[in-house]
Amino acid sequence: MKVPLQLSGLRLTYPGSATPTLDGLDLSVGAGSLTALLGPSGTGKTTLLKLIAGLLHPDAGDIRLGDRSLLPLPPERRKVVLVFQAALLFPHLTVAQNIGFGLRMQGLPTDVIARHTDAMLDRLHLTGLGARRPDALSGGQTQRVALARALILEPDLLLLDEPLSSLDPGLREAMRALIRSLQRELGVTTLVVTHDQAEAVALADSIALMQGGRIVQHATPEVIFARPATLAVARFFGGENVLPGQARGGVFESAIGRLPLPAGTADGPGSLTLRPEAVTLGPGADARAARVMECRFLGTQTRVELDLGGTRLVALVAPHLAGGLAVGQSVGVTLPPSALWFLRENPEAPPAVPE
Amino acid sequence: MKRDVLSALARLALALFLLMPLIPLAIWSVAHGWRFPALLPSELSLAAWSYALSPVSGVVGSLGLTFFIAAVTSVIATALAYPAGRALGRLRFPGRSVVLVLVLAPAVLPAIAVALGLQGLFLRMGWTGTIWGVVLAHLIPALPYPTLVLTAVFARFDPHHEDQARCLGARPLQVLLHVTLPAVLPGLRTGAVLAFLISWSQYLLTLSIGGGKVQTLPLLLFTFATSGRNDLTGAVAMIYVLPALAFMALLLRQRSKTAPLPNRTDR
Amino acid sequence: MRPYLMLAPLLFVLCGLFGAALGLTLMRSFRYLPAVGLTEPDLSAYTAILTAPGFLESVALSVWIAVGSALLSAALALATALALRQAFVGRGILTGLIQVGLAVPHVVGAVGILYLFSQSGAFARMAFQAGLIDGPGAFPALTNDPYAVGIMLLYVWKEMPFITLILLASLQRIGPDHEAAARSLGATPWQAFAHVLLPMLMPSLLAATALVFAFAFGAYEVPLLLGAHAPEAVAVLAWRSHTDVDLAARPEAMAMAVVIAVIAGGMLVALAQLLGKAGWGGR
Amino acid sequence: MLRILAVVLLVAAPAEAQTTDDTLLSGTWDQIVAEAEGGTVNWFMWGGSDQINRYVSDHVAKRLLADYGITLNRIGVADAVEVVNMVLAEKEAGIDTGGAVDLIWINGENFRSMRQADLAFCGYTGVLPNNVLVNWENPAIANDFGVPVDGCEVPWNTVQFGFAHDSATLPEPPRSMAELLVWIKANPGRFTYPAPPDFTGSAFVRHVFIHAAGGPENLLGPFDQSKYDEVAAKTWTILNEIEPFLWREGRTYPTTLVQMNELFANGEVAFTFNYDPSQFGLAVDAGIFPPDTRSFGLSDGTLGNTNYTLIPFNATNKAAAMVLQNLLLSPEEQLEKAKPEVWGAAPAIDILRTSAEVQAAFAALPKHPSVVAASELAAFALPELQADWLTAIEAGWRAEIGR
Repeated sequence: MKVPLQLSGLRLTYPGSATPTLDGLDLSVGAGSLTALLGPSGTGKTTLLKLIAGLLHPDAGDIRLGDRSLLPLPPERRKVVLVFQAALLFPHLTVAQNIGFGLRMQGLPTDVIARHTDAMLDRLHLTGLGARRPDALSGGQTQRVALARALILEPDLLLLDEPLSSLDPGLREAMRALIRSLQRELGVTTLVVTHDQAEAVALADSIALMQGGRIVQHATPEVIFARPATLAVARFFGGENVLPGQARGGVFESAIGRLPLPAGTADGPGSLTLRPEAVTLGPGADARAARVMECRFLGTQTRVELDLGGTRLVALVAPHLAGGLAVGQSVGVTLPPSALWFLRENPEAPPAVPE
Repeated sequence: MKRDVLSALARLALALFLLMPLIPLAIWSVAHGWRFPALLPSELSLAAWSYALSPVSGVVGSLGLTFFIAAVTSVIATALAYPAGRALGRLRFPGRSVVLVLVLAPAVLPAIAVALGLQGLFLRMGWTGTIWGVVLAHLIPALPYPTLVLTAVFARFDPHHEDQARCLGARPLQVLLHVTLPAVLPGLRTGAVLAFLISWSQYLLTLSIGGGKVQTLPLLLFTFATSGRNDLTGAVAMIYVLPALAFMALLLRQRSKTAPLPNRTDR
Repeated sequence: MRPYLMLAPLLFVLCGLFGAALGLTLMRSFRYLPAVGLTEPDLSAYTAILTAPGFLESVALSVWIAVGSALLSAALALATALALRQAFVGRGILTGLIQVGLAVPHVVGAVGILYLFSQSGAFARMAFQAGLIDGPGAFPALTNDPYAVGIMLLYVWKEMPFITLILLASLQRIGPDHEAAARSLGATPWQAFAHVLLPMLMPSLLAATALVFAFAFGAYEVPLLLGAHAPEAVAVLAWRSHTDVDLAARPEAMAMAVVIAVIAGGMLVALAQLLGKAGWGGR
Repeated sequence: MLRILAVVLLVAAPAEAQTTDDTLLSGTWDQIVAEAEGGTVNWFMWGGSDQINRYVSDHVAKRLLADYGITLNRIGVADAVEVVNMVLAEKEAGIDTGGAVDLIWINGENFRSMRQADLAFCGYTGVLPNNVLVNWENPAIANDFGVPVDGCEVPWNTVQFGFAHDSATLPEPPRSMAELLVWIKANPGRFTYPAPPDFTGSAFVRHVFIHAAGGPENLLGPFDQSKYDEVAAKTWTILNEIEPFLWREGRTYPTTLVQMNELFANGEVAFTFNYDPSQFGLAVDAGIFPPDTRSFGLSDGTLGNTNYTLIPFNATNKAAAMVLQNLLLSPEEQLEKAKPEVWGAAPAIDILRTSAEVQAAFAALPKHPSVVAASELAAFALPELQADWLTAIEAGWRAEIGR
């Protein structure tokens, strides 16, 4: 059953702490969607999961799953499963017993549990490992058992706390795909905590960015990349190009000159952001002249630092396009208007905006 | 080569040293007339065993009583130690180190320091000469061991396992039974065994609180040991030691399956 | 509040029994017990025992027993634990035998020591058969002797395995890597032991040794079985005074118990500091 | 803290129950037996001898249950002083009824202690029917180490100090104190005695003391300091003279009689001694002493005493304890425990007051070859000194000899 999750006005201050960990947090997660909860470490992401799972109780606010509030329910009756970062398999139980744990707690007959467990083992490519002890598993297997142990309960809401952080890069890819496909297949509303934006982008339908105890933006990855709600969001997602300036009559006036803004942008001071990968190099109709300051090969991309009339600009381009560039060389730069995003917000250390 | 032989000999010597005092006791228990300078008894006899096992001697009843007292002491001590060990191992709170010292104190302060005052206290309560009085007295030296073992065990235990179980639909009692207890079981068992052994070999507190009416094996053994009946002493000592050894052997087999060695607070 | 609630049952029993017993001992040692009309505390029991002939000798004997037993046990245990670390045939059996000592009560062990080491015991008989001595009297007095050799033999036998087990657990936790690192930095095996392994073992070694000291210092039944007629171990003296039919000796017995508790308590404080340094019981 | 404790202790004092002592002192024997029925007697006694334990737990207990419906609970202790202390501690704690101890096997200093602290139930002995068999005219019965019995305890056995030697290695032992002292110097390392306050060691020192005094005559009254000082000086001289010739050159002494028995059994010393020579026979039968062990009494006098059973003032079941005491005093039981294979203990009743059959049975008792005949010892009988002398001699020994 696909159920939406609605968090409203959640507040929590840990005893003895001066600042609230959650400060009026709102979030709604669509039924059957996979949302990544993203944010720097220490912002209370895990705390939020524990609140939803019922392991902590908020000072204020409400948590609704479907049409019911979860607050009065103890953890075991919420139909919410939290999978911890450290897989936390019970060391005294076998893999199969670990997976069947929740069903056993419900008092289901052994044969039913066994059937479900076997199905889960197959589904998570763990066939034949049922009799093993947790300490005899590899890292990837451990994570899959933890996931199986949660999914067997067919929860209304699945909470994953950094499920991939303990895995090697190669395994991460496979695990990410597995989570993605299982989630689609089962349609379980899922909230995944991560601090890795690439992972969030690759995994989630939508990303909720958490900062200062609140959700600062909740949108699809595309929107967050192209149209960040704040400068901080932009920076968090690798937005290096921030130009201070002034919007006036649909045009942004800055140190590098006038740039067209999307229609409907109101006048006033602010900043313009531009994804580095949106910058194109080479001659073109709207190209401006810039000088190459530095050029670094990063593997799949080349990072080019440019000086555009005294303003620093970063571009990420395909290596073959940057092949001939040398430091000090002059190059044409095009800033596509569709990639420009205006924020009514000044960067913290603004160079004086020329009027 | 030579070093190997030497260290093998050293190990053999160690094994002999560890078993040494039990050997003459075993021989004495079947000896009749074993005087200097005979290396072995001139005559073997089961008289000491038949007396020790007869109802007259009270040894068998005493064995049961000693076991009962030790078992009850162990269960109570472990039950008290469980929440305390959890608090001490998991939580930081003002006064924690004071509590730790207090918990350790009965293990360090000799029984004699407790026995004198305790006798006066229990006399006034009417608890002397009763089995329960003796159990209460045994609790004092027994408590530190399970408490300290469980403190160490809980310090290593990740309580997220419990959260995880709650998330998987386990009720608090189910979490205790299916997750927490199994996880701390080796420590629980070690602590319980240590408490058992402390009570099992307690002499002075049993003498002062039991007032002779609660005749545990150490008291009985002491009476024979101070009466010059080496054969009876040997037989009673064997009856005393064998169950404990069997128990330890059992524990050892269990333990080799789980944790290879006890925690460092073991005694 | 929660930790205190969890500790409450234990503390209730500890304070209610142990604390009350110690408190009562303390009160009586000061001759203060309103229940029987003694309302003027004084120090006479303490002056009486400190001036009584033999008391200080008894304390000295008990300290000698405790120090000797603790140090000997610790040294032997260290050697044993290091030896048991290597793999060899029968290691399991030997480790099992070490635990045997834990299960054998002191009284039993003491009688066993008596049968082995007395002048007519097993070793004396062997010496006689080998022609080394011409009678029991020629065998050195090792039990019921003024130097308490027999008592220390028993404690070494009983407590060495205890310290060994603690050290083995420590060794297991420490693992071989630190020593290996030391060796790769140019330390000889001995240097790696003395400068790396031993310092890392020290907290548990000291803690265990302190426990053995405190126990050997205050034990009663072993010196009663294995001790000489004079001087007596201080615990024996205290219990004898306590069971003296002369009621006047009671406060003196209590005062002796307090002296024992204070000396053993000194070990407890030292131990607590050591445990604190080792971060014992911490997360 | 101290105040709270004090209050707790006051509150916790047990409640009083009414006493039935008057019935026991004035009632008829039948009333007492009726009251005793169904009761339990907790008899605290030294428990180190399997023969005595067996006699009491097997034989006496069965008769007591069969004849009177009373359960006997024998409680073995390592030393009777523990029991005295228990009763004392109970009295101190205000437990005047319902005490743990119903009967104690006791004599000597422990009896004096119980009398001094008023811990004994007294004045009832005349009620026991078998009391008529006891010759209270005999000062050795009427006085327990010089302390008048005063109806506070009932005699059980009489004993007399005997020496044991191995006739295989020492066919002709010295038979008087004077000869013994000479023998000790001629045979270095072959003699010792347990350090007082060991009961037996203390008795040996008293033999030397009486020897030094030239006989017991001047010592029989109450304690006399000047007399003591004079004799004690001589005694310590004698003991210091023999000390270098003792076992381990007298640097140490056995702490208990058991240790000395061990020395004797293993041939380290030539003698052991015991206040109850029947123990020699039991030790030979148990394989502890060499089979050729023989015993004798010192011809210049050997101390004798009587041991008793006593009911503490706060005993729970006085009536049942009295029935048991009466049973122990019966001719049948006195005869039973006199059998060498049972125990070999000499009777505390006057045999002449028993029936002809009992007298004949006593006369026909087989004699253990290792146990000196009571009649032989009786010829050298010395009365025990009063307990105050004992205390002084023990303290003097510890100060002068056993430092």
